[in-house]
Amino acid sequence: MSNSVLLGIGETKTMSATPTTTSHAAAESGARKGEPPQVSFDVFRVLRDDGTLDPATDPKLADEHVVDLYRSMVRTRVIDERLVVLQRQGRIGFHIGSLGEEATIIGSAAAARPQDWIFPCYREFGALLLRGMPLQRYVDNMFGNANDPVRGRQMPDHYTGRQYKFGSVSSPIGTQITQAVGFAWAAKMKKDDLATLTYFGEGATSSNEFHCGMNFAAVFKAPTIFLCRNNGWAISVPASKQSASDTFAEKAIAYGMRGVRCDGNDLFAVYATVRDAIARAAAGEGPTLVELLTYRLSGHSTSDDPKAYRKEQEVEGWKLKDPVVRMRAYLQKKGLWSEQKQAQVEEETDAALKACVKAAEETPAPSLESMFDDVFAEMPWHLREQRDELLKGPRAKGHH
Amino acid sequence: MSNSVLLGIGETKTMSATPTTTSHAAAESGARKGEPPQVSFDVFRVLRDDGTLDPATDPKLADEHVVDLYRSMVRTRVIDERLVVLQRQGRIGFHIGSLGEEATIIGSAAAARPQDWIFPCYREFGALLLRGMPLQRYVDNMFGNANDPVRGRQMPDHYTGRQYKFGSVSSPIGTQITQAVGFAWAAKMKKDDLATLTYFGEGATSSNEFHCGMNFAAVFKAPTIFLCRNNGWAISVPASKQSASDTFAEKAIAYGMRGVRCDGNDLFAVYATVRDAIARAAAGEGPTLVELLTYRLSGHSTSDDPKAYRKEQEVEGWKLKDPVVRMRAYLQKKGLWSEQKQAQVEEETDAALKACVKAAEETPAPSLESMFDDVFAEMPWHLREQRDELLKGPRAKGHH
Amino acid sequence: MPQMNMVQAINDALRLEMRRNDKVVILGEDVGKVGGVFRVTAGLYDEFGEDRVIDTPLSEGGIIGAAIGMALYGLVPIPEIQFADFIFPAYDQIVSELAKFRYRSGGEYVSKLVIRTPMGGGIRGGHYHSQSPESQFIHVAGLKVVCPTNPYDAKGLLLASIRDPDPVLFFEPKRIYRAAKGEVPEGDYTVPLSQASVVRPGKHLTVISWGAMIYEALDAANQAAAKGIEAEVIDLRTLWPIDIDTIVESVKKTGRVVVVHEAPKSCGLGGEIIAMINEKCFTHLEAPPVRVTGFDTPFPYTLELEYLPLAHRILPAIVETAAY
Amino acid sequence: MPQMNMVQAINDALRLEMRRNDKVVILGEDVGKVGGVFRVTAGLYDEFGEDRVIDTPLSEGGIIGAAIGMALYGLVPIPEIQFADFIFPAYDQIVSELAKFRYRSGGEYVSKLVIRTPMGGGIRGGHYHSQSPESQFIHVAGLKVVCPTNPYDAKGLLLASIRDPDPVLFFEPKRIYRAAKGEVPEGDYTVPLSQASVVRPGKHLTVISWGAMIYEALDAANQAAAKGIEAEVIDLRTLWPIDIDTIVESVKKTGRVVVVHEAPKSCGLGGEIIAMINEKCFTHLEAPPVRVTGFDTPFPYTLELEYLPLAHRILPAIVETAAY
Ligand SMILES: Cc1ncc(C[n+]2csc(CCOP(=O)(O)OP(=O)(O)O)c2C)c(N)n1
Ligand SMILES: Cc1ncc(C[n+]2csc(CCOP(=O)(O)OP(=O)(O)O)c2C)c(N)n1
Ligand SMILES: [Mg+2]
Ligand SMILES: [Mg+2]
Repeated sequence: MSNSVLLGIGETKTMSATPTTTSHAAAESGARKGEPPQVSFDVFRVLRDDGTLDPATDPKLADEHVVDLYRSMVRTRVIDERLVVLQRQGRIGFHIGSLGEEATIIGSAAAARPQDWIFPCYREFGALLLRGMPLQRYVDNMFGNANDPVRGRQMPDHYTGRQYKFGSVSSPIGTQITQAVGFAWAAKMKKDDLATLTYFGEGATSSNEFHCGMNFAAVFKAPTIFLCRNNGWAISVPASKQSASDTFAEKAIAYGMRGVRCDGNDLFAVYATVRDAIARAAAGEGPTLVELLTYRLSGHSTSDDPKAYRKEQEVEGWKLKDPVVRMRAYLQKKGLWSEQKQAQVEEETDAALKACVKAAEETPAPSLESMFDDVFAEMPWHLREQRDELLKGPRAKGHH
Repeated sequence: MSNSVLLGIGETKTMSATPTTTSHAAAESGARKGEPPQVSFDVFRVLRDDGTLDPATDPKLADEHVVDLYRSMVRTRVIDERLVVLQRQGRIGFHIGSLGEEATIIGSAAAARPQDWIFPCYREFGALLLRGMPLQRYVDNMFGNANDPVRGRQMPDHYTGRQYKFGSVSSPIGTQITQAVGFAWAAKMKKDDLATLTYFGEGATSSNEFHCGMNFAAVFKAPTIFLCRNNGWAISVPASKQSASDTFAEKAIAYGMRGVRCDGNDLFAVYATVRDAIARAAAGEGPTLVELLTYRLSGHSTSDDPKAYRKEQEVEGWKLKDPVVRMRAYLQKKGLWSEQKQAQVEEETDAALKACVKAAEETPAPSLESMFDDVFAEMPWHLREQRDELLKGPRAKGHH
Repeated sequence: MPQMNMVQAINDALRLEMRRNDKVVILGEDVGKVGGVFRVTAGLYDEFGEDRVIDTPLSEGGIIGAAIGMALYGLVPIPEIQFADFIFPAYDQIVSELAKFRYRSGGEYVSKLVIRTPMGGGIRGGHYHSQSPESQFIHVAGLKVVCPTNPYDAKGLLLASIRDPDPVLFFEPKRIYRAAKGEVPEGDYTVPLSQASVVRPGKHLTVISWGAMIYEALDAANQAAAKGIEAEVIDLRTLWPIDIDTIVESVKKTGRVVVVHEAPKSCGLGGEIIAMINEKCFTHLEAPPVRVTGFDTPFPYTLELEYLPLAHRILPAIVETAAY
Repeated sequence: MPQMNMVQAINDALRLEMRRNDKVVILGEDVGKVGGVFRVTAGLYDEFGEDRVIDTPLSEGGIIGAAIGMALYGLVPIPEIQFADFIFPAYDQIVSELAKFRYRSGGEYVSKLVIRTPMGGGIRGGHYHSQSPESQFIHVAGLKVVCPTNPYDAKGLLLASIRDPDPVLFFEPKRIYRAAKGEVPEGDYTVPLSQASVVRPGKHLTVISWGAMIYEALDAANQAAAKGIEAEVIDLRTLWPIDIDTIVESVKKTGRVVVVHEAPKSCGLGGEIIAMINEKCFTHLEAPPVRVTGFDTPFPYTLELEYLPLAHRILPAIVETAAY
């Protein structure tokens, strides 16, 4: 990827892959299988620099809805900031958040219909909360305690939320992508009207899984929306070294899939793009790859210090495009928001989080026995033996 | 892939991926890293239907050279046909050949410079022989005898030819692709002027390896030529079900790589395309993906009966485009070839092969001890023990 | 009862379950129109259509990744990997995802599927059409591993595998795909998982094996009988979770053990079985447990009959262990 | 002699060999500019430039596949896999290609490289930043597997691994990356592969282990000594090919064995070691060999100290085995 201009400086050229076709299954004549894939290198935008919406692209959301989504973005940010502090204090082991990427996550999850399923990467706790997961359960996951939905088995931010139609986070990059495709494909077979949304970073486009998932989705027209959060970095590796292509959206061409680019720091643009992609998928028009241009304002995770590999100047440039700041300016201009409301939602979130943290810290660790559950549906003899041996033996120092 | 028209019916539209760029490493301004990738959906041709060469694209090979290459094509075909018979007779266990794809293999290997290395798939014995491997060694490989360069350890057609700058065939699809990239990249680091050619079928474009190899080659500008023999089928799966893209060449766009399509049954076109791609790579302009449009006239291998999944009609259509027949017509028209010469090369090949087969059949199987060599550079204790135990024990029934 | 070979019995099981349960789908390379390179899925495409018997692109990672997603949705996918040797492009999905789904999601998600794949040597397949990678999956918690040795078991174990709540790797010994024949009941029945079968009773020594090597073990046992050694032969049938009771009971009786498997010796399941026997019935051992296995080399082509642990190699192990 | 921790010692070895041999190149995710997520390659990018210390795209398959190609060309690549848990997208290249190159090409081609990767638990990494997959590689013929436990060995074994003619997996126990400190000679030296080290002599019992668990084994052995049990502790250092002589010699002396490893028990290297001991010195065994290992579950987060085979679990095994 080349690094040339600031996001938002007018981009106009589009391209659609509509070559004529030469094929070779000569005797099987016939027309093209479907519409040619369309890939746009325009960056789709709604929220303009002057804080108004482009009427041509405005998804026309009700004001209340917009305010709600903004609240979600703020909540996500406050939680992020507070969790970093908790990690620094040694009270949680790890956090990986979405600072600067809130619009990509809230905008897309908001555009999903209730029946659509989300296959997360690891920065999407905001989407999980938007879907209705109680904050307490999320915090329990951060502490890995007995109430953690994953029973303290995985690292913090490896949440799950089946009842919220939200998948199970795992660390290996990209594995959720093919799974999201299989899930959507199965639904299509069963003629169920649902799509899947799967999130991943631009680094993940280099993974085996991206390739397999894109290809299967396109061949079998699985209703999956591929949400590539291009946040500029894969830990210390810049997007420009991840791929020699000019954009990540154009990777769709290789698969005969529709691809679009979207300002990921513009909640309206994300919403409209994803809503449109879902509508197409639902209409049987197949999957879409969405490149969401955004920026990771924080380190990769609490384990990372980005100063070692990127310039403060670059970060400062992107702070001017902060999606939360942009939304707030828009809402204030429209008279839908105030300092006071801002303070209120921040305080409320902080208070709620504090209470959850307190409760989480008071909750015991998962039981020893639970370590042996759920490997199989029924516990086989060897696990029963290992469990019993552990239970009758001494405890580790520092045992929870 | 859509299946619309017979190969060769005029295709004209081209496309180059030259979008403007939007990027996001905002603070790092700067120009594009290189030239935009160019992908042509034209099918590059030289040899016209009337048996003459298109002067605009003619690579201008000396007549003798052309005759020589044609001889290679014929030899390849004769060997192919005879090996199938040997397999039917139960004298060899397996054969996987290149019937109908001779121009893709001979044309490309001929275009390689002496210093270039070939990373084969499994249909490229013609290239190995062209590179100077004695026929006897190839036949020894088919019999897995003591003189087999791979010491009878692999199936037939899993040859190797290091001194001919020719890689080691293995069965897993696609693994040679990333290796070819690493090899070329290493040479580039060492400022050695060489390129690698790697062969694979269109089915292999779905493999993890294709994705990894294409991406690394493009990012690191490794001088690798990706030769995709699009022969219409991956065993029983048609190219149209392998990918939803219109061509395989356009997959290059996803990687910011140059991609071209070429009539794979036209030796001149293959030669010119590959020669050009090598020249670009050598000039530091990076890798090229070449889609060679061809057709597998035989079954996938001797284990396969294509009647179960494809129509004779389709095969008949492609026989009209037989690369050997087309070359012969061209040469005869130019007065460079005759019935007599044809009979001679066929007979010579047949005779040479018969002699090699006889010698191969008379050669014993590899020694029992040899089974334990080459696992490591020096044999560790556990292999010495296993070897000695085997040697002192009884022989298997049917032992070679 | 009809006579069937392994291929027919597996095909029969697939057909039966697909008729019974419309959630069952098959996907893989060449499984559809042509019915698989070994014809195991023959006729299913015609009966159930391309939505349930799916020819996929050439991508094991895609096949398994998508199948896991389908299973999360509630289907019961039966992906086929054309040869077990080609399962490795999907290894990450299997060991990192499939095996851990129930555990890592606190029981919320289950990815229930059955991966079918032909394994083992004996068809002159060389390095890449002959391997037996079972231990590379058993080591990973969360997977069940099954390997039938005859048509009756093949059908019954496959039906049990499909209905079992956990992911199963179903390894089919291709050497005996057509050679192993037997009576197979029409209609529905299952052979329970994790139950080994004593295919030959004996009192002097226990031979433990699975897959195609069972016939070699039996052959060697019969030859040993001529020398007065009565070997008990155990067909594991399910490799994991293993039927420890049947093993321990036999070893307690015989005190002598020979384990036979095609896979390379080091870190194969054979070593694990011996370690378990040490843990469970050490004091009953009257001779050192012995392994007769594939060698620690890649699988060779020309010398495959010397590589495989066939009867001629098992017999001396039996005789020596019995005489120890 | 300078004091170093494991990270520094490995870094020192890499720097030394890169200065000595311009064929050595490093590649991987985040290994360049930032010097690796554990800082093992810190400073090398600055010294050797981006052509020899290469930040790659996020693709383990690409890293290993390309590294194999580089090695065929004659370079000596040292790819880093960020965590051993993420090696599986490259598993096919490692087991199907890297391991078999010399063999399958009749000795024509050799792909000599060293894969470095942090392994094991102890950093609260949960399922995917804690695993110890050594047996999944040992089972595959053609790979050497090394695992150092202290800075001196780390440097010497890494230098030996780089110069060894065969491909090596070099597993670095990350729990002790910084905790294990010691004197490390400046300049060149090697610690030979396939030689275990007796890190504590003893006569009553043999404890065999590797990686971070060596310190736990020693801790337990010291506690046992207070009870009058003198355990000999063997640090394998090279896991494969294993130093069978040191093991057998010790077991012949003690007659009692405890194997300790972090990886899950079933089909781990521990089982293989016990099977080998059975084969080599059965008659010397005075008690059933015992394993203290990770459990057959995915690696847990909160309960990781209960999952790991730490001293508190090793001690009872020593005491019981000694008393058997
Ligand atoms: C298979 C695999 N390799 C390496 C890692 C280590 N790792 C975790 S996140 C990450 C970078 C991801 O970058 P990107 O896909 O752009 O997502 P982002 O973190 O920027 O959202 C890496 C290398 C991993 N988790 N899985
Ligand atoms: C990883 C892997 N999966 C499956 C196979 C079995 N297989 C061998 S060749 C082949 C089809 C290859 O098709 P294509 O890439 O188009 O090459 P072609 O044979 O047509 O030249 C398949 C599926 C394999 N060898 N390796
Ligand atoms: Mg990123
Ligand atoms: Mg093909």
